[in-house]
Amino acid sequence: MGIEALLPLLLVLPMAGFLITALIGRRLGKQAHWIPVGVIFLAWIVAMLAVWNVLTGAAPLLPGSEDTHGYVVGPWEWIPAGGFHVELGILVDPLTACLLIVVTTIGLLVHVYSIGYMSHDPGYWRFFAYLNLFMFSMLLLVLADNWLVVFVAWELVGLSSYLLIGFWYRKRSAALAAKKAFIVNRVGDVGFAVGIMAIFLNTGTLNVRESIEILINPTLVAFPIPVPLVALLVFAGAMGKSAQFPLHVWLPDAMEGPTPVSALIHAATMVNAGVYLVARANPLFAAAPSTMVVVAAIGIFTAILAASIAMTQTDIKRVLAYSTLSQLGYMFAALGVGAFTAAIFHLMTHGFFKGLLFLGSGSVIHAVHEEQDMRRMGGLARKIPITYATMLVGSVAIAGIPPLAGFFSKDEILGEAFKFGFLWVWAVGLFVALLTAFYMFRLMGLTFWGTFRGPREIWDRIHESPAVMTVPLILLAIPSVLLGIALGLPFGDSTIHRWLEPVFHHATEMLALPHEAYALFGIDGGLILASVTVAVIGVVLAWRYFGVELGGLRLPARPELVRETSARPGLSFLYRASLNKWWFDELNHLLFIVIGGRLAQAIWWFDREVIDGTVNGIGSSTISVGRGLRRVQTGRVQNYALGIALGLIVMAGSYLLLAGNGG
Amino acid sequence: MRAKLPQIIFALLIMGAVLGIAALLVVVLRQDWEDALLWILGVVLLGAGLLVVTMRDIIRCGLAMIVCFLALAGIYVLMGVPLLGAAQVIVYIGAISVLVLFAIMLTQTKDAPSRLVFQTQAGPAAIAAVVVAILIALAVGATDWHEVARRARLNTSEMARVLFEQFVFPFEIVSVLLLAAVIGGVFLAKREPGGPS
Amino acid sequence: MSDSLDTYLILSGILFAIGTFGFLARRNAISMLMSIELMLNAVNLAIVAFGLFGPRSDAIAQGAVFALMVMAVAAAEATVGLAIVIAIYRNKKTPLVDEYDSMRQ
Amino acid sequence: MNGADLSAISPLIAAVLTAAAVLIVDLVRPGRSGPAVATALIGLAITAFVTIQVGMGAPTAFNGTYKVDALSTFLDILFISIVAMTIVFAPDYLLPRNLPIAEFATVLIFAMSGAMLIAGSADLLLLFLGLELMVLPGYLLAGYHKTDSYSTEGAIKYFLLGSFSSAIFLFGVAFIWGLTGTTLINSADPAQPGVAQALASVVAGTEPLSAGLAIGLAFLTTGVAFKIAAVPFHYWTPDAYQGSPTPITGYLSVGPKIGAFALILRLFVEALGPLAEWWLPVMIVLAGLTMTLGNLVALTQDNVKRMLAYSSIAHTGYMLVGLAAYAGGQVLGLEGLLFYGAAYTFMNLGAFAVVSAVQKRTGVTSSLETFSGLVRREPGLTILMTLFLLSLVGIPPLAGFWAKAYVILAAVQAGGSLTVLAVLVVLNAAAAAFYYLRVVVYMWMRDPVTDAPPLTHGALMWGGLATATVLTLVFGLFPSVFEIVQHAAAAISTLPGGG
Amino acid sequence: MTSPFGILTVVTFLPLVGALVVAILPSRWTRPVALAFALAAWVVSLMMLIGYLPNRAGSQFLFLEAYDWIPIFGIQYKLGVDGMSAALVVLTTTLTWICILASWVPIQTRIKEYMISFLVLEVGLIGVFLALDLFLFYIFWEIVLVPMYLIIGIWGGANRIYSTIKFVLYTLVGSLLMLVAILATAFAYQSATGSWTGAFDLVALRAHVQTVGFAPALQVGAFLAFFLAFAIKVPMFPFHTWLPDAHTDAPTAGSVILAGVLLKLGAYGFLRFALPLYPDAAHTFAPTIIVLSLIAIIYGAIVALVQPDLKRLVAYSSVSHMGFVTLGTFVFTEQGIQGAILQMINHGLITGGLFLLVGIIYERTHDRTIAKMGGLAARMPLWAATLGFFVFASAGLPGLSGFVGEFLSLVGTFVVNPPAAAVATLGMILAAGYLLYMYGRVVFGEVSDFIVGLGGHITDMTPVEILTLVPLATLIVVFGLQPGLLLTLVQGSVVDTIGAVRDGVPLPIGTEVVVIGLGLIIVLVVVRTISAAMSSRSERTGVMTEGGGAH
Repeated sequence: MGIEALLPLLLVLPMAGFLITALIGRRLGKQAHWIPVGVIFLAWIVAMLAVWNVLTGAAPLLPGSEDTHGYVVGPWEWIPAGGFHVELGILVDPLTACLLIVVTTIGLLVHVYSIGYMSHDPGYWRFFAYLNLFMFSMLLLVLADNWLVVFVAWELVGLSSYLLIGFWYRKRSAALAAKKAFIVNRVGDVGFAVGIMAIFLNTGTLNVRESIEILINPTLVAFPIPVPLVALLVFAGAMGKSAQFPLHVWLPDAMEGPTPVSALIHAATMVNAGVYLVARANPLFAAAPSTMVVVAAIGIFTAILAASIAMTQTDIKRVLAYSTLSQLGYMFAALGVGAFTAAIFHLMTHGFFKGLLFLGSGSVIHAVHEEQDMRRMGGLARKIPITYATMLVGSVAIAGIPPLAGFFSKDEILGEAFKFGFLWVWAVGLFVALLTAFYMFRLMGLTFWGTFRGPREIWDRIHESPAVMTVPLILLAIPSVLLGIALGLPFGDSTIHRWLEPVFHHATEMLALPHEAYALFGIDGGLILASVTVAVIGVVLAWRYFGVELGGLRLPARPELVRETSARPGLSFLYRASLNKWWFDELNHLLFIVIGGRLAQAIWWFDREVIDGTVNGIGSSTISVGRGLRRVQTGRVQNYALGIALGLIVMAGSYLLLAGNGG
Repeated sequence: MRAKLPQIIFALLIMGAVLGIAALLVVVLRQDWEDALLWILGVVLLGAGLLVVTMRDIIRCGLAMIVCFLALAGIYVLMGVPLLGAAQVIVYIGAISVLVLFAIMLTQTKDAPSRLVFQTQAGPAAIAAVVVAILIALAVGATDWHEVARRARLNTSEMARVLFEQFVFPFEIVSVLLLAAVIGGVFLAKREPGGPS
Repeated sequence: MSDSLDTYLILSGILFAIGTFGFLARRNAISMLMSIELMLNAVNLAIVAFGLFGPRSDAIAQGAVFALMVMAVAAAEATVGLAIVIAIYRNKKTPLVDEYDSMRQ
Repeated sequence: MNGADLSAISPLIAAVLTAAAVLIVDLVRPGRSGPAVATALIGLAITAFVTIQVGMGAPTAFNGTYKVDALSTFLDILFISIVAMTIVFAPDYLLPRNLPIAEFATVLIFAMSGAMLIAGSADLLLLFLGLELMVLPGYLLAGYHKTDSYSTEGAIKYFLLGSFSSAIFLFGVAFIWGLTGTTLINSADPAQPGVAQALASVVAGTEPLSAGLAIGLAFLTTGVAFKIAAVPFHYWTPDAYQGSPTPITGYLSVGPKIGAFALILRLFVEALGPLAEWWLPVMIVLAGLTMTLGNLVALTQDNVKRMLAYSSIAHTGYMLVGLAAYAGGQVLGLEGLLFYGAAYTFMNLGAFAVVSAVQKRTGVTSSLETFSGLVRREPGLTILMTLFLLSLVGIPPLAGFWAKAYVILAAVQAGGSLTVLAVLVVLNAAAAAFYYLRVVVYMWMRDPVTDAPPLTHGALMWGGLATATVLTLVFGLFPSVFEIVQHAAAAISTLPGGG
Repeated sequence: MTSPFGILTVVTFLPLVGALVVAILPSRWTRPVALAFALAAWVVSLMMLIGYLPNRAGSQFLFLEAYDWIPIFGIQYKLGVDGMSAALVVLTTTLTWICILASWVPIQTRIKEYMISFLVLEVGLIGVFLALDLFLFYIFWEIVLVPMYLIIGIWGGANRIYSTIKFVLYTLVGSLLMLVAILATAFAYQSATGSWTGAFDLVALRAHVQTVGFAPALQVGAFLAFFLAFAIKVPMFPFHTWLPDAHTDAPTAGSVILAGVLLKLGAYGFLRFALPLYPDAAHTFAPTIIVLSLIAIIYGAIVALVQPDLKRLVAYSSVSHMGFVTLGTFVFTEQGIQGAILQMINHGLITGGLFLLVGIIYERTHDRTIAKMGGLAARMPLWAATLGFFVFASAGLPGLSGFVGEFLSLVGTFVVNPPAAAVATLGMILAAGYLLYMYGRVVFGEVSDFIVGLGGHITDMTPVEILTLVPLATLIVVFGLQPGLLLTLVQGSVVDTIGAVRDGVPLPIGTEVVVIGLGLIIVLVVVRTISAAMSSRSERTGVMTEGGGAH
């Protein structure tokens, strides 16, 4: 009973927090965080209650379903446009529950962290207002049971992302990054919007569950819009929000925003929305295997592309951003091969450890006085030990070293890709795992180990962040360590699989994936061994180039080796490509600013000169005809008279003609 | 005078030709003497008309116009409407021509006759006039006017009856018209005390 | 020849054309006025001629009266015209109409 | 001549007597404008009264050569209004220029009697005389500012060309007379058919029109086209209008024009109605040419009077559309023509009245610059001028709009090539908006070029303007106006084409 | 209604009374009296709306007032209201008082004429929405022209005379042709029924269309004339070039009312007159119009991207946004027409707000060049936030009203023509592009030198300015969250319009006509482009030459 009644609070609370803070936050000054943090805390409690009930099966069965537990609340009417009827309803099923865990928990921790991180910012209240707005939007996104409402939330998270990236609006780069994020997202959104229309056209409803049931109903084969196309359009939306190639360009730039924002939005929650969307629409994709291949291909390509770029970036947040891209690529690859559960699993684990890493990087940046360039860091482990420790946990987790969280989820992706026959996905993924381990420990080496390369006076003033920042780090480190064990075990019948099986079993059946018993000492064990091996290789390689100071294990950083390797003939091109992010920004600049701008200018010229010119030309030529005719009026009577006489003659001639023709 | 000799000879030649043709009409073609007279008067009418529009000296033009009007009066008499001929003489020669000559006197400046008699468009004007003439002539020739045999002369009482019974209203209107013209004409021609001389 | 309507009409037409020519070609306002008189005379000739050959019994009288009226109108016109000529001559000091072109276009 | 005849022409007599009375009053009180204007207006009021009284009876006089019907009554009243308003507007312009009112009013009323004569004529000779009586005073009036070279130049151009066209017209009349043997237009007596009956029997056969008739038609068409200032016989209009004293320009742009249209109605519609088949195409072409050329040239004018002169040409074109629609078989066309004439009268006279009021200060030209920032100096006049100009554009609900709508409706109804003409009308109306609104631009949106103090205008002026304004505003709003027009149009009972 | 004149007459002519009162009273009363009458009209319009709601039933027009006016042609004074017109009337009355309020301080010269113009304008606008007689409709339609002409021409910007003349001439060409079409339609009715009675009556004409129908030739001709008139007003590509000029040079309130209501006249005309009266012709030309709408959406947005002037940018965005209206209208689906109507109203609110905001900054800087702005968020935070709100509303952010209309028209299009809808959605991307570009340049970044140079003039919004924007923002949110309010209001009109136009059959148009027409257009465009490229000199100011010279 009660939980249903509480669920709307998940939306109402953050919205209320946003409105209140927006209206009176300025007056609250440095106390402005109480309301936003409070409402998110309350929302977290509600969410946890709901999640517990849903995942433990305490919640009732969903209407029309035999095995899925969850809640449906509402609906409330939104657009009653005759045949086009949109209602807002809340749906909490296991999938939503998984997302709720990530969103509310990390959201809460980021809120708390921000109290410290943003404490000196004049826009303190504004920041929290935006955060609450984001939380509202994100929760709406995962809770909504209607495609159009999802789309609404989709756009709203885009808006909050825009506001938060551009939070430091005086920075031109921040403003530009915000704009870029919104517009690139819009590109994907438009695909999604068309997809929604296609869904409506095909099914006549926009309710998520109803429409999917109709879409995958094998008795209805002749849809106006082919199902693969619909799936592709929905995927377009996912690509935008989750920054998949080629719409990935906005995410690294989004690091212009304050670091808590990067952690919350651009690592842990919003960028996962695409994954969530595809997972939510899993039967739709399952009904369109061709689209699935596209999803997998784009995912794995993004993974390797982003990983390759992350190898050489020097901005600590950008490394993490590209890492996020890469990990999102993994998730899409998982979705594409049909490993929906693995994707969600990785989403959750990644949410925690990437959130941790970002918050940690924020702590680092804070410590070194807003410096983000790792070339001016080094040896920070001694100065900021808590940050160091938690980030190390995160790095190990993302590198896929057992038994931390990342190992379980990543391994599951790679394993399932292999088992489902997507060897190429597996192979590339494995290589990406190596790169991941490498660039993460490159980051660790450059930041925490070795000697400080920045100015001396800064070194002296470096200190650990306040508890309000470090406690969230610690709290995030815990799931980074344990989540894999908690959800990923036992192998073959893990908790997460049991949770999500009701959501995905339909799709799995449709895809007719091979389902073999788990063989720890067979193929699966081999796969684990392979991924662990590459991870270790990556870590070791990173140690060799960038040093390590781990207990007794101490290696110096060897910049000369880096230079030498990067100058090696076969590698120098790759190095430059990586450094320049494969020139995507340049390409986009060329396409949209140079060529697009020229085109727009040309069209404007066309508008002025050809269209308006024609209009004005009609006007001015009319007037010049008038000027010409005016000359007939010479002022001389005889000329006039001659004109009259000629007129008389012409008229006589025409009358004679008319008369001859008998009228 | 010597210089004008060729012109005089030319004029005499034309007169001779006209009279000669008239005589020919009567004698050889056995036409009515009326025809001969009509021929002569017609030639005079048109010739004088041509002189009116072509002569350099405007006073001579005015005189030629009087000749022209006289010829027309003669034709009216020939046509059997002598009263109209009389009116023609009285109105056109007695009133209008005098008025015109008077105006000519008033407006002649010292350097007149002016440098050019004709407009630059005299050529096109001539062509237009010829075309008009041809058009009228062709139309006249090509049309059946349903005419009857030509009537005898119109006697004065008949004309008076028509004028004062059938056309009494137009007659009154003409008087109003003349009154209006006179009032306005007097106003316009009157010299203003302060106006230009 | 004098029994034919066409004779008179053609005579009238030619006189009309002569008047037209004069009106179109002459520069002097009074010359143009005289040309108009020629044209009106031409019309009068036609009117009388039509009366002479018209089918109605009273045609000749009607034609004559018609012509008489036209003469009166011509007189009125001449009055007005000459008054205007005199008035403009005072202003412009020239009787040449083609120099009256201060208003054009 | 008997009592019935006299009573039929009593409006004309009243008009002539009014003219005479003005002259006499001027002799008694020389140079005083007040009594002259008062006499003229009283006389005109009496004339109007008599006209309406006579119009009730619809008599015929002088053996059918003159008739009073609803059409002639309508037109007579219109002419009387035109002249009365002109007399009301004139003193503001004439008096500062030392021009006498009395002669002006006299000559104007003579012209009016000419127009009234045309309206009631059923005889070719009377029509010609009426025409002359209407236009001869017009020549005089154009040159009324006899010390002004523009005025006299306009007058002589008007006179010379007008006389030329009269001669042409008369030649055409002679041809018709010669062909039909009568000057009477309609006759009930089959033994003595009128012009219309004779021509009807001519075209009854299948034979083509005789050359003489064609030439006669050409001469007649040229003559009337000149009088209404249809292109390409319009050349006199701009010069005569620009040169004339402004109130007289106002009169010239409506009085002789509507008079000439009355001539067309009596001559072409009634007498030459049987030949409508032949003259209709010519009228259509004339209409198209007239409105288009008038508007095109008006676009480039920098002098308001000259611009209004060209615009007046364009309005002739619109009226010709009504005529053409009528000739094409739609009685709406005739109604539209009459309505247009009346509506045009008030708005155009109003516009000219404002121009002449602005020109009250001597030496002020009618160039556009004069109107710069007029709203600052003369807000009242500016608002009224704007109203008149908008009406000329054809903005609803002003009179000009209804007029255009009327003729367009008629043209659309007639169909065929007249639909094209209707489209041409609206395209022209749109182009015309440019030059009318240009004046509005100068008046409202520019700064004044002079700092001359505003002028005061007499009650007479304001009264006249108020009348014109009210009529412009409400002309189309009352159904009774349409009924009057319908009634007047019904006086010509048969459609020319329908026979 | 017992009184001789119903509420519709009152709401229509109340502003006229106001104009007369303003004219009579001395100048110091002008502003309050004008505002009072505008508010009074607003209240009456709300009463009308409230009275309408419980009584609405299907397509029925309510509060009908019909009096014979010119009986010999069947012209009536006939007013009536349905959901669509009720919504638009209330939009008009609301925007009018907002405009008057927004002009309170900026307009200091000839305030009396200004207010009179605005009130007369309101009469015309309301009349257009309420008239059920074609002739009456046309009269109101033209009445709108004059005050707008004065408003732009007298109180406008640098190039105001050129712009206002262009506006009037452009509109006049279309509307006069529409007059011919109206008369032709009436005559066709008259000749079919033998009576003028009802010849201009929309209801009677529609009944006639349902039973007998008009001849194809008339339909095509009249529809094209109506189309031209309405397309110019909307404005549809390629008849849009008057709009940027008019907007740029109009005073703020003029732009608001122009974008807010005047542009809606065309769309309203399509829905109320052109579609129901000539359904076959509408179907015949629908593909062309859809293509033009798509071009307008994309083209307007692209051109907006490179506009250096704030107002021009918003103006071109209007071209783009109104493209959705025409698109939704001419797909003849329920959602399409719903979307079109909603988009009309929402565009009025949003673009009205944008122009108000631009006007606020122009008041302070006397400049609208985007390049000169920057960092206004620091100087005018409230203004910046409000601008952000309207920018996102304009960009179609869900939750705000702009989204619903746009999306509905897209859905309506998608149902019958998926590719068209897909193309149209590109407009949403571009909208985000130009709006955020503008927003970023103006509001974000360091405070520009230009703004710094103006120093203390740059103050945040005044209470009056806030007051003008609050109603708009409120309505945007309300309609965004509860579009049902509007949708149920206009549902009757939608069903009615759909019912009237659905059964239209495309008339056969010879391929050769299409080919020749297309060929001509292409040749014309190519020739014009080449010649324009050759003489890169702009003829922009060539039309309005300086007058001068005496006689």
